[in-house]
Amino acid sequence: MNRRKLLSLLGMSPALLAGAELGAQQPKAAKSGKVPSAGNAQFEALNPKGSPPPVRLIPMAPRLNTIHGKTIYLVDTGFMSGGVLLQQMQIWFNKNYPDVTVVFRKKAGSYMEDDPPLWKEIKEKGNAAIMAIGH
Amino acid sequence: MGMNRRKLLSLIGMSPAILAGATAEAQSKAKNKNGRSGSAAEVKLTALNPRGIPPPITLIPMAPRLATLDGKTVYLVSDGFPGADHFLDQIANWFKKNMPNVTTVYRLKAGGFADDDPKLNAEIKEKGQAVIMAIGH
Amino acid sequence: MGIPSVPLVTKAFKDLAILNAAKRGMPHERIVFTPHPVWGKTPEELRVYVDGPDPVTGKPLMKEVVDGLTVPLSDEEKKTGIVSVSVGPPTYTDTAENLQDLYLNNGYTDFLPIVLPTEDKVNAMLKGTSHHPDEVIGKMAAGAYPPWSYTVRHVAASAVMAGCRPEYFPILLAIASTGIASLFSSTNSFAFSMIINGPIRDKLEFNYGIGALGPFAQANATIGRAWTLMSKNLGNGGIPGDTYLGSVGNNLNYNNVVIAENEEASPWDPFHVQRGFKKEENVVSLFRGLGVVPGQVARGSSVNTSPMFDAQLSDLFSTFTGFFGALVIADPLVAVRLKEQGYDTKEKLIDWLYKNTTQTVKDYKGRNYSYLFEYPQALQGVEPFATWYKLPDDAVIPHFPRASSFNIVVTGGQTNAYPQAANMSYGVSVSIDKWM
Amino acid sequence: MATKSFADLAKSNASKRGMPHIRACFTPHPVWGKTAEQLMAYVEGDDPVSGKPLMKEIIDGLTVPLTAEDTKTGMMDVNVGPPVFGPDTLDNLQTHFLNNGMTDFLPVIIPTPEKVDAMLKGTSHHPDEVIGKMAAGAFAAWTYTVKQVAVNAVMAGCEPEYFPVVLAVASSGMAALGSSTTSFAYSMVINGPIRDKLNMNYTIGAMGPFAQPNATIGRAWTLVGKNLGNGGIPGDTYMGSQGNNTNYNNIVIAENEKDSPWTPFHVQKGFRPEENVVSLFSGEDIRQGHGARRAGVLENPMFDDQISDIFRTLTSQFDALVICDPLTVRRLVEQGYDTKEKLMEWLWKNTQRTAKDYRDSAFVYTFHYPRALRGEEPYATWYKCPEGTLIPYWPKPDNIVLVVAGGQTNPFFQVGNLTYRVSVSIDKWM
Repeated sequence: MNRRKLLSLLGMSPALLAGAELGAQQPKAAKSGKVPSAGNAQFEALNPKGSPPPVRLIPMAPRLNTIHGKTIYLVDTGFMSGGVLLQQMQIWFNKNYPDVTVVFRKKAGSYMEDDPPLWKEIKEKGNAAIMAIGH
Repeated sequence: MGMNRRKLLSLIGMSPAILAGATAEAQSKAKNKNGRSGSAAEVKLTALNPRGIPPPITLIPMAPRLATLDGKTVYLVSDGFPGADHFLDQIANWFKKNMPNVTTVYRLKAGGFADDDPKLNAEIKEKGQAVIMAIGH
Repeated sequence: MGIPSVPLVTKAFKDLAILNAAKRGMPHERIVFTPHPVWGKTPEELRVYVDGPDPVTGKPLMKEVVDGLTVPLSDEEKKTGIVSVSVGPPTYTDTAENLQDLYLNNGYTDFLPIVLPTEDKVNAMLKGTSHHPDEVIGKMAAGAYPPWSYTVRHVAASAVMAGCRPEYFPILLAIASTGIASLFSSTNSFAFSMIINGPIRDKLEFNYGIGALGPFAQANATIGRAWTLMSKNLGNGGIPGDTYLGSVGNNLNYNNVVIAENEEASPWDPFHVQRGFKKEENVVSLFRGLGVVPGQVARGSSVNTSPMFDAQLSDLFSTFTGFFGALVIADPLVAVRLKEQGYDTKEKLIDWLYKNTTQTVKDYKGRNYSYLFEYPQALQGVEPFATWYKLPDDAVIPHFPRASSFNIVVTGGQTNAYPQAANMSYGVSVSIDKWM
Repeated sequence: MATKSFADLAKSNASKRGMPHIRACFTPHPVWGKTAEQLMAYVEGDDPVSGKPLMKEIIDGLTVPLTAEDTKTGMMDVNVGPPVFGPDTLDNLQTHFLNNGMTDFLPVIIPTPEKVDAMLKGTSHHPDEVIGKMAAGAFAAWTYTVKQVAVNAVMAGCEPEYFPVVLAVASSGMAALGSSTTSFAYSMVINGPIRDKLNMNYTIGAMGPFAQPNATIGRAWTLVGKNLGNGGIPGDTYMGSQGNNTNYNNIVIAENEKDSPWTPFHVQKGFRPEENVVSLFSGEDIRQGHGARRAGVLENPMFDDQISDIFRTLTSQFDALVICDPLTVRRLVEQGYDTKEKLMEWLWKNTQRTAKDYRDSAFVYTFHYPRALRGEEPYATWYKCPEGTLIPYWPKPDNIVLVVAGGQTNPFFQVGNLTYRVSVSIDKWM
């Protein structure tokens, strides 16, 4: 699903009515037309949805004009073989961007936990970060 | 499961007089709901009874009873469930103590507990006059 | 048999015993009850049972036994002839609300809201098949009872109630035609499952991706549910104490584990092709057993970076009873990984699992099921039980009697490489196309 | 950089956290189990979602200047549609609820104002009282009122008398249909006089579709999870690879206190016997005890042995919920376990395995190992001791919960690899 569809799904774009329906469940043609005799009585029904919190937008950090001469942190969140993938990326950088310094770090704690000391180190010594997430 | 026999039989539509519709008494906490308000809710619908077609039941007359057990041979038959043999031993002991001239014969029915055992049935018909069969767990 | 006899039944089966006798033609059979259970009691404890009262009537047990054999028959007890069984009026008319309560109280539902089977709705459902509404299509007994029969229209009523769309109807007719009920009566609490194969999976938008076994698609949800409603209404199943005796019950009876195979992402032949159907045929295959278990619980199931799913599945199956089969429910990621391990066909994996999932004869004999159901077969020379029961205690034997105890189906959304497994046996495969 | 299966999730999570235009890129899935050579091919290959070379996307992602959209700040409301649908026919409303992901794809009772008002009479709490927060994933918790819970209770088929139980469950904020690539199972145990007041079934077929309160209260938890916690959206807030069939009803267990010689579960948790309590569990699955080995002699089965044998197949990441038929309990009492605590103690002590098996078992590497590194016991010791050492499955006997339910037709038991989470008073919500 493209981003616009996904955002509308979440009700993020104010213009679109969301109701959180998914593309995969394409709205089937409402069974209009032949309506059973006793069934044409009209009813109202309440929306069962809860109240989602408003979203505080976070501006993205300004980009680098180039990665040459920069230091890039490769952060492994600890999922199985994630580190092996990033090591291959390190080899790629060494081959294709020899003047880019690559630092490999494993994030502490399980994959949902924060790691403030690591973020602090990246802010001080790094210019950019690539984080691997998944299975 | 405190239903008496009459209520149970009506449950499965056996007694012609009582219309059963397999209303399981235990489940039917007949809730009187028609008191609910709401104008559109008064619309009446007709819906089909979803039940299939139960087979008619052929009544089997019970075998005539014995005038007395004295001098008779009573077969004690287990369907094989664990503990049935021990239980029937106690029944045999009771007869030995209280009705000494009743002969008891213990037999384990062949096959799984739902299988028939024609060989045993034939033997009982030939040599026995009554049967006590243990079923359950 | 023509010989006066008295059934001695443990108290828990009171209603069942009376109803069963009645259904078989002897509504006034003289049944004597004992305390429950007998299993596990010492001879002394059972002596107390015999000397004590019948827990239902309160009268001395042995007096009832002797009277049962000697007190002359009443007229009722001599009656012959045929008694028809009534199931109530053909239709009910009331407000929607009252009909929901009536269907619930009459035991026609699974106690969840239904779509009321009005004439219009049933006729719309009947358009889902070319078969005539009055065609009698099967017989069903939810256990060792005289079976009920039913028509296409009867199946349509339960299909409407479950929330099915008319396009789903051929699948329900196929299931109903097998006469297999999803609420089978036993003191065990059985679970059932169905595998759907063929192009119909996409035509009806079955979910075989993320959440394949969960409540995420109308076809999966309503077709599984309909099987339970059919078992109640067409086979008279699911009446606690009468035609359902599962002591603890099984939560899977709500939906009956509907599995649409993810044929596109699977590296192997689809399940129905293994059973001799052509790939483009639409087929439903039914299973019966105890439940579904996730694979993460197997030993060695996470750490090493190259997971050995064959060893994990074998470890998982060693906790199953061999009385039922072993159905592998593999996520496509697991199937692809197994193929990389060398299992390029389902048959190869089945062969390995059969040979490598073993137990000692001592363990085998210690399992309840083998004594109750397989030991009698051993005595009659049925293999492999006859051989197994002759082997010494420390001999090692397969955990499952035959390779055909194993089956494999692929489903899931590939978000993680986890297998699931069901302690279930294959029953039958039925063409859906025949019922279009 | 996420693996392909998480494409939708990554974008929607970032949006919910405030960065809708984050420059995420994707590798093929899975990474787990692939060799170094295979992963190098991932790096040198294309992003399977965009079709462009992966490394080019990464470098562009770090260097291509931001757009105005990328730097926006401020708050953005999330819209969930109008408060009322219709007026329309019952059939069209049923289709609308289904197509907008508001159901479990089974028929619902249409929540008309009359029906919702009738449900609200089941509690003394004010309809607009906000009673909880719930997040299916690990973020963006939604809030909800008594009235919003009532709408879902009506849809599930609940009677007004059941409403306090549904409110108690909803107030816990614990989502059924929680999001993880593992397909979780959930269960609720209900104690107190309310079981009989509502005609709950705790005898024959206790866990099956045989009573309205058992069926509809369990189902309501799934609808609450979907509508009030925004859960159950495959690919977004539900990632369970294969799904769990128990999510339809969430394993509702009313304890059979009448036929049990042991203390009821809620009393073990400090509630008075006459209080009405619902206790919530989550974990992997529930299975039957038929596969147990050491069954003892058939005449008198050793159920302590059998339960311990089934425990052997569970993962330590989740605890054990054992459901015993009263006949099984009677046999266990004959074996000497006259209290639940005695059996919990024996089971905890006698269900052991090697440290190696523990470290190999699922999730332990992901969830226990980090805690071991921080020195948290018993995980630190379990990770230090030699591989062959025998260790218990769980930290203490309390990780084993015993509940009695069943109709005594046969001495059976079932075991759930489910962890006790919380108990909530139902009386509070009357």
